[in-house]
Amino acid sequence: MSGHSPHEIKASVRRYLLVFGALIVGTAVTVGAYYIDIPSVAMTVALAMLIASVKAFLVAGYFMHLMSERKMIYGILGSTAFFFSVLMYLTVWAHGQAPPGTVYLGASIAAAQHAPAAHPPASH
Amino acid sequence: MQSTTSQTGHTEAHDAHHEEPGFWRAYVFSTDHKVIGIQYGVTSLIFLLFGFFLMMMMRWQIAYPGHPIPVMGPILEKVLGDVASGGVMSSDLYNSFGAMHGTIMVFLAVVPLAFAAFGNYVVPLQIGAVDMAFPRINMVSYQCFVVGGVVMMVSFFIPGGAAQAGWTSYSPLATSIPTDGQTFWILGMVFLITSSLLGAVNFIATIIQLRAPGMTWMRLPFFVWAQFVTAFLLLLAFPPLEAAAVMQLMDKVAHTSFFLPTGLAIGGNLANVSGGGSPLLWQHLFWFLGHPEVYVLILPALGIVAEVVANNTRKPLWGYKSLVYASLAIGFLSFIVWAHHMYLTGMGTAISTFFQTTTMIISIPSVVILTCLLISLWGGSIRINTPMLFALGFLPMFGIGGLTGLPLGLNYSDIHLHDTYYVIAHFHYVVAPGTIFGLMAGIYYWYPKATGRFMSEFWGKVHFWTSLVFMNLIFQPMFAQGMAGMLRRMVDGGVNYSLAKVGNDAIGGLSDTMIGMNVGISHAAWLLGVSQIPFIINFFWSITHGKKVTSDNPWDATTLEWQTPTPPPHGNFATAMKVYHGPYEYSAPGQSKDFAPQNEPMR
Amino acid sequence: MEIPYVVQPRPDTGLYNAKLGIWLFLASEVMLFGALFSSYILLRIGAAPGAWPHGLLNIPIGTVNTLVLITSSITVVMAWASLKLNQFNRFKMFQGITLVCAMLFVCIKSYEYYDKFTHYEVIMTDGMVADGHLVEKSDTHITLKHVAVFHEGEGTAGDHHGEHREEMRIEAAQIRKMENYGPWHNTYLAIYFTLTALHALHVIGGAAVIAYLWGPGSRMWKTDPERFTNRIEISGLFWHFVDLVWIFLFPVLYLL
Amino acid sequence: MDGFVDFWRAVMGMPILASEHGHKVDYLVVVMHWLMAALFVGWILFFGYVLVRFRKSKNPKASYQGVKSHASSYIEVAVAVVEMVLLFGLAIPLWSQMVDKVPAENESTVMRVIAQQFGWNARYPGKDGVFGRQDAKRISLDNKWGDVPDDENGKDDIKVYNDLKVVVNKPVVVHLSSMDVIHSFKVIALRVCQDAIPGMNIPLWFKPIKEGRYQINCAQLCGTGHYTMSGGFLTVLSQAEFDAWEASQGGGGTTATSFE
Ligand code: HEA
Ligand code: HEA
Ligand code: CUA
Ligand SMILES: [Cu+2]
Repeated sequence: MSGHSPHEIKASVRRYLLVFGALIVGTAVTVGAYYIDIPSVAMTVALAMLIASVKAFLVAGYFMHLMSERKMIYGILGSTAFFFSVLMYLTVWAHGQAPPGTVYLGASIAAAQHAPAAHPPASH
Repeated sequence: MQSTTSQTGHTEAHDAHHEEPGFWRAYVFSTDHKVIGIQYGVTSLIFLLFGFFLMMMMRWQIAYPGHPIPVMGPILEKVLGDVASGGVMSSDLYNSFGAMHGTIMVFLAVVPLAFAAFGNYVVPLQIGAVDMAFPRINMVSYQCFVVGGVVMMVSFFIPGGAAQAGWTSYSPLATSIPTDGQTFWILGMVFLITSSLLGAVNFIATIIQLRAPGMTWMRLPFFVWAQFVTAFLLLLAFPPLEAAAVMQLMDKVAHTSFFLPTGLAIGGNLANVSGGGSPLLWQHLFWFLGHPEVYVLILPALGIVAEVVANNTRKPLWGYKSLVYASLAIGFLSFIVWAHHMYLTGMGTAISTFFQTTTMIISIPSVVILTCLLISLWGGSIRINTPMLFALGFLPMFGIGGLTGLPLGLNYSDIHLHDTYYVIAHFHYVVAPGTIFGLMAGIYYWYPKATGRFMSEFWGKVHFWTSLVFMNLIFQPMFAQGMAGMLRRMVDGGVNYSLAKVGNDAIGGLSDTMIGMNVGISHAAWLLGVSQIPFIINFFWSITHGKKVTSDNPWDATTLEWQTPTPPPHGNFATAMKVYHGPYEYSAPGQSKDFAPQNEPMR
Repeated sequence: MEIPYVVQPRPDTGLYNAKLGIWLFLASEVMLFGALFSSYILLRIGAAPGAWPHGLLNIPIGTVNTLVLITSSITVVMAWASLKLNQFNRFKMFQGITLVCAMLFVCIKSYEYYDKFTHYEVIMTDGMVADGHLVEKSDTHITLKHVAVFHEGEGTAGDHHGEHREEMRIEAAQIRKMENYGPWHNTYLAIYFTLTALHALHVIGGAAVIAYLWGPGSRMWKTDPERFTNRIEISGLFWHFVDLVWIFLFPVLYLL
Repeated sequence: MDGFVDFWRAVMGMPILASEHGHKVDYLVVVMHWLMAALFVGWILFFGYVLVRFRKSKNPKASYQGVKSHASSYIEVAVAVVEMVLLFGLAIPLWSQMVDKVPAENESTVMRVIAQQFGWNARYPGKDGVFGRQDAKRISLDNKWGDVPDDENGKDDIKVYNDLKVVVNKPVVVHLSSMDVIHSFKVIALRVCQDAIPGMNIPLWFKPIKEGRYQINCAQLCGTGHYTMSGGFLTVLSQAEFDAWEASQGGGGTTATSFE
């Protein structure tokens, strides 16, 4: 963030307004997509997350000036992002990686009453 | 609280010019990093002693289950009531002392002492800075720590007593115990976490921004590196525990079910909660902090030991760069090994392979660090003084603690060792004769800088040798007990096993020898307590009566903290510092002295 | 004696102290919200099929609140730019709008909370569920409005099943269990309240700082304009982060 | 290998062993300690030697260079290699064998264990070999298992408290869960340890090879009475004794048909 001459600032103000417009549009698209009822849940999630990420990128990149920030800050934020994904990914992975035969009772409370797979009975 | 932090910090530099601050500004609400360091140091030493006190009482119960505690028993009964009726430690009291021993030792004693006290006092001096980057935030950090400590202490006296679910506070146990102790624990933790976070931001900013001219990264004393990595661990690992604490608080006070599964039946009846939560989620979030935390406990101690070893061998550290890179590697890896505390919670092959592999890999940089420190001794002219004794004692003790982490790190052997006294012995070897020895080395080493006087060498040596002996007498037998299958957190010291053997002729009871060791261990623990008396007296007596230093640099050291007036004034240095070379130029060829301070060009 | 780089950036890092400090702090905030976010995902994956409620929140209100926060974000950065251009009065105006937006956001959020706390699920002795907003409560009966009525175990609130009634009176004797949509009601609401409350605390904290710098704190503009501008930048960074969190919270809690 | 393990088990004071896989657990523990001992002894000898040889009175002038050789790097690499061998050669395959290859239930003694504060509930499927239906929502003081009333399969189920029986030399499959807080099912002599977590039902298995009465311990802090959970026992019986016991429990038949 070195040169902040009045001229440069004026240029960035124009950019800020563009970003602002884009954020509004992004919000509109997210909400719109919800109302048009995309058939696939995965698609809905992917779209919503994609738009949120673009919006986040715009805010961080322009309003927070990350686009022209120092390497040091990139390093700090990069490692933070990495450790955050580690936390999220590994916990979720561990949840799905319990020993074969493990049953999460909450998730199968309805199913467990009928599904033999939950508590395999000894067969004859 | 949040964003003000970063902006309010820099005003003092202007205000505090010249005029002498009054008592309150100078000692209580000081923003001087050295005063804050000493505040942290004294407070955390008191907590250290208190944590040990709890354990000395617990050791009585372990050795003589059901017998009233001598001296302390009646006092406990008076102060705490029913939980100590007849002066006997009840199961609930044992559990809460155990949980609080762990919590206090880790979060109120060792972290504040190793990271905040030494870091505050020494780091700005070592990098040639006038203060921390944000002095007022520094003060707030200490105040948060005190508040957290007070909340924890108060919890002993509320009805039902302090938290009883172990320092790990696993849900649903933590939420289901019908006392408010756990709520206090959570609130206390939130303050302690905030304190550490503020400290971490401050340290990192200070180390990056305020290094004196010429103090490049590879010229930083190793202690600064250790603190730098530690600060990052605190910065990034603590917030998830804070999040977990918030959720546990919600479970406790707003009756949510973050960590409570569907169909939970406390006391036989279905609990009145919505369910749908996950008990393992708490464990993941806890250990995501918990494992980096153990490196927070050890890295500053390693840093101190490195300083003391370099100084007293009168030669450069061997493999300075390896030490730095190994610390960075440890810092990085410590975020991805946490589930080795959870092998037996039900883990499939893939996930446990991942965590075992990272656990084995993280032991390599520790081996590198220990090897570098060991080899640094070779070719030295080894001066034996009290700081050096503690530093030398640290090395094999950390070795034992670290090596015994390996069989725990492999899940198949952990099946036998998990939650036995083997684990207790493993980590106490790293934190007690390990970290605490490292911290003692630091106290004896920097004491002359802070006070202008030495602590007594003779009593220091007495302190060291007795501590060394008793520490080993305490923790070595625990390996044997653990191997034999004695489980931790047993209020009866494991007597149940032998009862089983006697009364019910069941196989698997502990032998009398194993149970008998409890008595020996406890006596050793009390004698360890006695061994601290010379230290405590020495510590206070020497402030006014110790041998005066004859120069600002009594140990003939190279690093910048010794190039200041003694004790360093507000603003630290008489002249602005400029750094010309690396931190450990001892016995460099062609010099007139056997040490070359960093601020003096070498010939 | 002076602490260096309080105002001017350090040449080799290109940063002034507070800027580095706030980014470090934000990094820890990322981990804080990140952990809660991970918990959300884990709890959701672990939820029984069909048990995760949808449509409990009012999307138009959420959208408006999103727009409010986005607006405050642009005014914050415009306020900073105004200072850079030496236009103190414009700074006052923009930051004033920011504060109004912050207040508006908190008010709307409180309304949403209020709405949830008055929203009741009443399970009746005959196995029917009445789900609606409490109008009146006495010892003998309660009255709900905008009520959906369905069989226990058939559907959840918000999925628009069942029979709809404008208003409904239920006798106390008929009620087996009655619970409002507070955090205790289910895991979704638990995480919803926890995340949004923590976020709201950040909004309030950030607004307090901005208000201080807008009011009494702005005197520094006269004595040390550069430092004052830095402070505005720092508080702005925090404010944008709060906005950023909301950018994720909104779709995750309202739409998915 | 057995002799080797037996010898070191005695030396290291490890407890009696009564399960098949336990040999491998002990083997890994023993081998690990060999590695640790080798490292530590080498380390401490070097340490002692250095302290004596380079003490100030003996060596008044320190050497700026110190050690020049790179032997230590080789040792470090060797340590890493040994660790990796133990990891990939023993720990991982053994673990995978344990969790992935649960024996067929018709050839095993099958039971559900639900831990509670402070004891162990176990349930056998009985003569028909099928467990009765359970519904967590029905759990109450007098229906610990959440049994669904009038369920045919459940009629012959055998339920015991703190007194578990299994058959020697026959795999035992336990479906482990907990009612209230986290406990940990540990039978030291069988080298079995698995947390019992409410909301989860985790399978574990082992094969007892020695008859006898073993103590079950709870290895996870679970409240005031944590230590009293050592009041649970697991008795390993011969098939005949087991059948007789099963028959005596009312629900069971006279033969072992339920499991075969
Ligand atoms: C400072 C604290 C600290 C440190 C440094 C460590 C270091 C390590 N720890 Fe430890 N640990 C704890 C504190 C610590 N631990 C605590 C507090 C617990 C219990 C928590 C609770 O449950 O309450 C615990 C528990 C614990 C467990 C869980 C056990 C269980 O509950 O069943 C495991 C499992 O993997 C483990 C592993 C390790 C490993 C592999 C290391 C490695 O990093 C060690 C690496 C070190 C070495 C390998 C030794 C150094 C090398 C030599 C001696 C040199 C050899 C010589 C040459 C090569 C020349 N630890
Ligand atoms: C940093 C961490 C730390 C430290 C240093 C210690 C130190 C000690 N610990 Fe502790 N311990 C834990 C962390 C620690 N412990 C944890 C996390 C647990 C698990 C808790 C749980 O189950 O949840 C535990 C559990 C634990 C147990 C197991 C209890 C059980 O499972 O039932 C035992 C048993 O003996 C024990 C003993 C000791 C002893 C004898 C010391 C001694 O080494 C103490 C040494 C202390 C000193 C030597 C004090 C020195 C103080 C001074 C000199 C003061 C000077 C003051 C001034 C100058 C003002 N500890
Ligand atoms: Cu059950 Cu400990
Ligand atoms: Cu660990």
